[in-house]
Formats: sequence, structure tokens, C-alpha cells
Amino acid sequence: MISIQTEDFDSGAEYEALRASGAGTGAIATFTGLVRDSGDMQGVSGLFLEHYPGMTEQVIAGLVEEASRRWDVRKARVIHRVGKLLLQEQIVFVGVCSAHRGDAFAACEFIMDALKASAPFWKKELSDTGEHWVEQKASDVARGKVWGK
Amino acid sequence: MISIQTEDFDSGAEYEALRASGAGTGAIATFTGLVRDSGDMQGVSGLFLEHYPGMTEQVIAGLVEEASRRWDVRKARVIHRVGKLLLQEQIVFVGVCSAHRGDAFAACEFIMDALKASAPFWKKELSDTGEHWVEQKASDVARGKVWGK
Amino acid sequence: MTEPTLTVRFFARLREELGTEQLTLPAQANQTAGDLLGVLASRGGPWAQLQGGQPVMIAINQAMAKPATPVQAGDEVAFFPPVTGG
Amino acid sequence: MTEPTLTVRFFARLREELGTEQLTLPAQANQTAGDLLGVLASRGGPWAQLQGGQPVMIAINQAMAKPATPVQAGDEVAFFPPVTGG
Repeated sequence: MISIQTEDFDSGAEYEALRASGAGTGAIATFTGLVRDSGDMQGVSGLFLEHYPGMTEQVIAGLVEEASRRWDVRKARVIHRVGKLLLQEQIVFVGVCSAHRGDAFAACEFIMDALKASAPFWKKELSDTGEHWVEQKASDVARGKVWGK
Repeated sequence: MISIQTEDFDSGAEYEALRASGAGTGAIATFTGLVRDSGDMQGVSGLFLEHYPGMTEQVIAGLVEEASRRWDVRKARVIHRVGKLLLQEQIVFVGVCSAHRGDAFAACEFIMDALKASAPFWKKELSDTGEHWVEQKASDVARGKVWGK
Repeated sequence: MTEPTLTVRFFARLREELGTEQLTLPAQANQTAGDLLGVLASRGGPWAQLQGGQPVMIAINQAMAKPATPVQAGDEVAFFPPVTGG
Repeated sequence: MTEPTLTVRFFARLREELGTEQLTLPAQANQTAGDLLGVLASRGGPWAQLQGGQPVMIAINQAMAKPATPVQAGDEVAFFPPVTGG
């Protein structure tokens, strides 16, 4: 299930929902991204996140499908927030259930890396002295490519 | 922080404690292992977990230290249960906070893989027809070695 | 008869710098996404950056595309900076 | 004068099959963990598996060790099957 939303989310409740995926689940890997205080600018107070409604959901659904072809994925959950987010707020959640530990880790990291490299979200950093659009990092493009096809 | 305990744990609360690790945290990776219904035996109803008190904590503390030398680890939490655990119960939790996503994933997966390969825990599978000690899997030994030194 | 058109959308920094969220353009025969960028760049001012400026990503009907991808009447064509989510 | 001793502990399948959780043995000069396994294996019955049976892991004072690692008076030596936690 994929949600793009302005509201915050409850990672603990999301984990419990993943855990309720049946007795064949032996492994749950989760990732949460938070707004942190050392972006491209000094004194960042928060972010503004814009996305391309419709395309975002399609791109992420495609990534979850690809992960499910490559690894044992019993259930996957992706939440990405948009709009204004303050320092330390949650931005993104990716959770994957699998029978096996290696598959849960790989699918979770793949979805997160590929989302970062290809889902149509854009971040603007907000600070006391102004705001600016974050530039894409070469390292994120590289991490997206590492997974190959 | 490392806990070896018979009681269950609240993954959501553990996540929130990791999240409270300060404004430099941008990434939290967690892993939870559950008792699943397809072990070495048919009709498994649960597990009994034995460990070597004292040594277990030392081994895991060493793994967390090693992870902290190799990656940016702002905070790490490991919980491992012992005693009798029924199907679908939580066995183990590993959570890592970092500034960066790649470090959080790598440190979390390393601690989990290395724990599985080297921490002194032993699992006995319990079923209607008897019980037996689980044999170590070659794949777990291999995953532990992949990380090298 | 209504003239065949296509919709062009802009996001993030491009949306702000062009002061434009959405445009309707006449659809031409044998046109590619790259041709559209050329037409828009020729407006001058901030539009000039669409050719030879910072990288511009292209989506056609909400799927990633390339400058050489053909566009046709009814398409939704989007131009935006490299993505920075997550 | 009290005879110098060391403590030997067994875990999991070994603990069950040997029916023994802990032993106190006299400490000998120049003894290794492997020597201790030999002494115990010579008891016969289930003890024989400690040499040439399934793999036996060794810890000395709660740190992983090898058959060639020396043991001395006061040490806590543990023998157990390969670990299976997590």
C-alpha cells in the first residue's frame, strides 16, 4: 500500500500492520527518513516537499512490483509526506515483510534507494535567511543505479 | 543499548526512543525477526531459546562497536528474547539511527547478520510431535562472513 | 473543429522560475518532447533555460521519457528538475 | 593448599546430551581447550562426541577460542554447538 500525504504517520502502528501479515512472515525491515539539521544550507528550519500527484503513486507502485519480482516480499508499505515539514519530522517510511531476513533488507533498501532516485518529489529547504530547492546528489543517483535491473 | 530478556518488546516504542536521538538523525533502519511457521520441522508451534548470559551481551556490544567504527551510527538498540516463544512472537529487534540512509541500512544489517553468525543463542523448535535443536545454516555463516573486517 | 492540443506541466524550481504551472499548446505532427522544449525555450527570458541550462527531466503521461520520445495530441507532458525526495 | 581448578560449561544440545550444565576440573599445566575436550571425550558414552562428532564451538572466559587456545586455572571454558539465534 502506498500513501502520499501531508499528515504525519505512526511508525509503530505501521509496523504492527506489517506484522499482521501472517505466520509466514519471519522478518520485517523498516526505514524512516527524518528532516535533519544539516542540509545544503546553514540553519535549516524545515522543508517544503512538492510532488507530481498520480505519477508519484505509479512510480512507487512500479518499484514495489519490481522488488516483489526480485525478492520474497509478503507485504510492503510506503508512506511519503509532502508539504511543509519541520526539523526532526518524519518524511518517508518504507516497511517490508518477508519470510527471510536477507529479502526483507534488500527489498526495503531497494525501494528506498529507487524512490530517492526516481519518484517525482522535490525538496525545498527553508531557513531563517531564505529558501532554496535542494539539488539532486550524485550519490543518490549512484545508489539507485547500483541495484541494476 | 543491549537487552536480553524473556519479555516481549514494543517495537513502536523502541523506534520512538531511537527517533529521540537528536536533530542530526536523518535515517532510522530497523529489523525485527519473528517466529515463523516453516522451520526445519513440520507443525512447529514455537521455539525455546537458550543463551550464554554474560557472553551474549559482550559479543553483541562488540558488534555494535564494530558497526560504529565502520559506519556513522548515532544510536543503536538491540533486543533479543530468550525462553519459550510462540508462533508469530517477536524474537529480535535491531534498530540503528544515522545521519545517512546508507549507513543506517548497512549498520543494521551488519549487526543482525553478525549476531546470527556469532552471538551465543541456540534455538530449539517445539512441535506437537516433539522438539529438536535447530542446526546452524550455512547461509547464515556465509552472510556473517560477507561483511569481512 | 477544435484544434488538437497537449498539456504541459512544470514542477518545483522550474514551476517557480517560469511562473507557470500548466500550459495548453497546439499539438503538431511528428513532434518530440525535445521539440516542445525548443518551442518553449524560444520564448526567451527564464524559458531559455529549458535548452542548454540545468538538466530538465521529462515525463509523458506520467511515465519518464526522453527528448526523442514523440508527443501527440491529448498527451500530458511534464518538465521538472532532477528529483530529490525521500 | 587447594588444587587449582577451572570451570567447564555446556550449552544447548550438548548440555542436554551430556546431562551436564557445569563441571569443575583440575587445571593442568600447558593445557589447551582441545586437550580438555580430549579428557572429557575419554569418559565415553555421550562424551565421546566431543572429539570427532558434530562441530563443537569453544569460548574461554566468554570470548570465542580455538582448540589450540591455552586454558589455565580459574578460566571459564564453555563448549557448545554452532549458534542459531536471531
